[in-house]
Amino acid sequence: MTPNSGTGTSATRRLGVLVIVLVISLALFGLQFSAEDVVQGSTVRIMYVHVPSIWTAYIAFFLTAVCSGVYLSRRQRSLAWDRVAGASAEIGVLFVAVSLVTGSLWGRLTWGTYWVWDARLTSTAFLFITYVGYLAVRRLDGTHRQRARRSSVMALLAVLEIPLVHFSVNLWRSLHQDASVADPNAKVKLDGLMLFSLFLGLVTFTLLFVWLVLHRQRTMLLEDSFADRGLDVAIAERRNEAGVQ
Amino acid sequence: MDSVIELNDVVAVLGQFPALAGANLQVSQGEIVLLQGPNGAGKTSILRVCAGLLPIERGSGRVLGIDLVAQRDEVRSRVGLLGHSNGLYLDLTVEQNVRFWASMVNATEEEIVRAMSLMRIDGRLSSVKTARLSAGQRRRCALASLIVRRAEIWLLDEPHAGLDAQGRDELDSVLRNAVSAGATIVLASHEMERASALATRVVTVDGGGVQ
Amino acid sequence: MDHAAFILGSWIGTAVAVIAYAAWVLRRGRALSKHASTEEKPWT
Amino acid sequence: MSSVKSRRTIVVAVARKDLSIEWNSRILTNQVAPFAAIVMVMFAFALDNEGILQRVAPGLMWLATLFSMLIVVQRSFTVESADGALDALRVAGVDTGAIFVGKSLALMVQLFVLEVLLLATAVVLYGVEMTAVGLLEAFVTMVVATAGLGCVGTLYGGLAAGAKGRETLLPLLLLPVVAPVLIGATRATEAAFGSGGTAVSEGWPWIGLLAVFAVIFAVAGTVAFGPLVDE
Repeated sequence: MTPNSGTGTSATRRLGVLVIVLVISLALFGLQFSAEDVVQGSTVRIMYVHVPSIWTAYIAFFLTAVCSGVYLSRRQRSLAWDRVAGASAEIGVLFVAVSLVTGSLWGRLTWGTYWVWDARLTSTAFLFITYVGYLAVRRLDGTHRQRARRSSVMALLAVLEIPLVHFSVNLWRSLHQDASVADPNAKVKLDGLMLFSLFLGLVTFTLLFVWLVLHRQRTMLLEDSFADRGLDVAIAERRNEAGVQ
Repeated sequence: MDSVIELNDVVAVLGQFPALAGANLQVSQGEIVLLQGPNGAGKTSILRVCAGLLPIERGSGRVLGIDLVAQRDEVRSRVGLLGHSNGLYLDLTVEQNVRFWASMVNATEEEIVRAMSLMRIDGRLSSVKTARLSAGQRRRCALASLIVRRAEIWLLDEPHAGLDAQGRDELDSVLRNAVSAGATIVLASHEMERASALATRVVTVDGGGVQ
Repeated sequence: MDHAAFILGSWIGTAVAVIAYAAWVLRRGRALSKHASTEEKPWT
Repeated sequence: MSSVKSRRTIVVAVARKDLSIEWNSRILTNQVAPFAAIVMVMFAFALDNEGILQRVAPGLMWLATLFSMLIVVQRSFTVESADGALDALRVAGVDTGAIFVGKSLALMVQLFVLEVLLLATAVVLYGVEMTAVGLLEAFVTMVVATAGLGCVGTLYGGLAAGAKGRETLLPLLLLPVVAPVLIGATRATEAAFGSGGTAVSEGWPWIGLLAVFAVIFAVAGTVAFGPLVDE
């Protein structure tokens, strides 16, 4: 290993290469080899990035919740759990944003409009805002432990909130409008190659997510230890103020 | 004498700033310790650490035998802190404030009446909104709320600030009575003359440490 | 075919977002680890 | 000589203290309620159509409630932090769960008063007509929705209280969480008002949703308030 290899290791580099290969093959399968859908036509090709990205976001927020729970439940609380939770939430927010954008592009082609007040879209938007709020709480002033405690509690509250929002939004839509667009995937009849492309997308994005989390939580560790080091310097200065040392 | 406060090389952080940079302090039961030092030396932070308000980032500390790192919450109910701010609700009257704080602890009616008369905030003053009071009157109100708490350790940050001469004498006698009843007092003050007459020991704080 | 624009747009948009984020994380990690000691980097 | 009193005494004392502060300062009646009322009037300017106003009156009423709630919540924690009272409560070793319940109850009372005023405003300004059963339903809706709002408001208000930029953080955290209340309360009130030909009976399932929300956040808040506010 070179002395300055950043946040990478041979394992992450191998994973990174694998992800790149998978992304290229996903592009080939998704955009070239797979056939157009009978109903959706070529727009189905958006699904190969849209579905995996929302899938990844769900995994990310699930991981955030699990790590937050573990952090709070341990007697010896380790900040590593908090950092993984934070890294995962950040990447989750990225992927929700991606899926909202790709979803609305797909919607423009299919429904003729970028946004419909469909239950799934609306609750995904709320999911996005909720975790943007979570990230804002992580940035509040305080020590690492304060940040970890506050944000873990927030992540667990989000676990309560999201099903409630989802349920109520569902109820809201189902009573007000025919569920004509509720389930975009229901109409898709996937043949073998399309199914494979979608599956490939899920695997690719999941591995990409793992790679990103590994790197991000290492950067967070570095950020934390730099803040600690800054504290050491500040303590020394403060002692000198009094001429103790 | 047993040591009721014990701070060992305590570092405490406000944001990114080390308010305490390795402070050591031992206080025995029945002492009146005066913390003195320039502004920003860390006097307030020492009091807040002892009250269990400010977490210890590094080092260790015990108050009344309770570990400040692990069981900070349990320290709190047994100490009384009078900080820079008075902890009053400005939209409540003097009496409403004292009664509220008395209801947070098991204070009897008799204790409430006595504390209020001791601090001379009974009578006409008791029904005045705290927001209308002068700084010294607010200080009295806060002290009355503190007296009803019967704390084992009194942590006082500039308790004399804003009080008139008579008020200071009264406060001193309240503090002496508390000590003879078994309490321990740590106070930070710039009123060197008055505070040193009261104190049994003077400690100099500077640069976030104790010298 | 204006479908193609939307499809490519969504793929490219996704790629740009992810690559930009990954690049930011990697660069930040590299910049910080330049000044970090080995024990601050338990993965090495 | 334990100085910690029973939880119920503390809950009552905290709630009574918050309400006395409100009674002494009259911020709710002199500032927040007029604000809410002017919001209702502004809605009428924006939606300049009698028919539409009657149709959307329930939604506007609850939107105005949510906006006003942000102010009331901020205020509820400003009085705690203005003179270090929250610190003093912490040093007094007061159970945070009890503080949460007490402050939530006080917030609920204030919000309820506000909602009654807004309901009256909606009836007058937007020409809403209600049956007796409808009025009962609107009343139940307000009670149950307010219970949920009080809990959530106190929980997130406490978190934002110590933070920099709390004015913007609070809405960001609070509004997504109260979406179910907005949806549920609006639908239930629509049923109560009979807007758009909705039957009164259609409202009760929504009240059920509001009740679930209130129970969940009452429990969660009692547990989570301490860790969020402390330190």
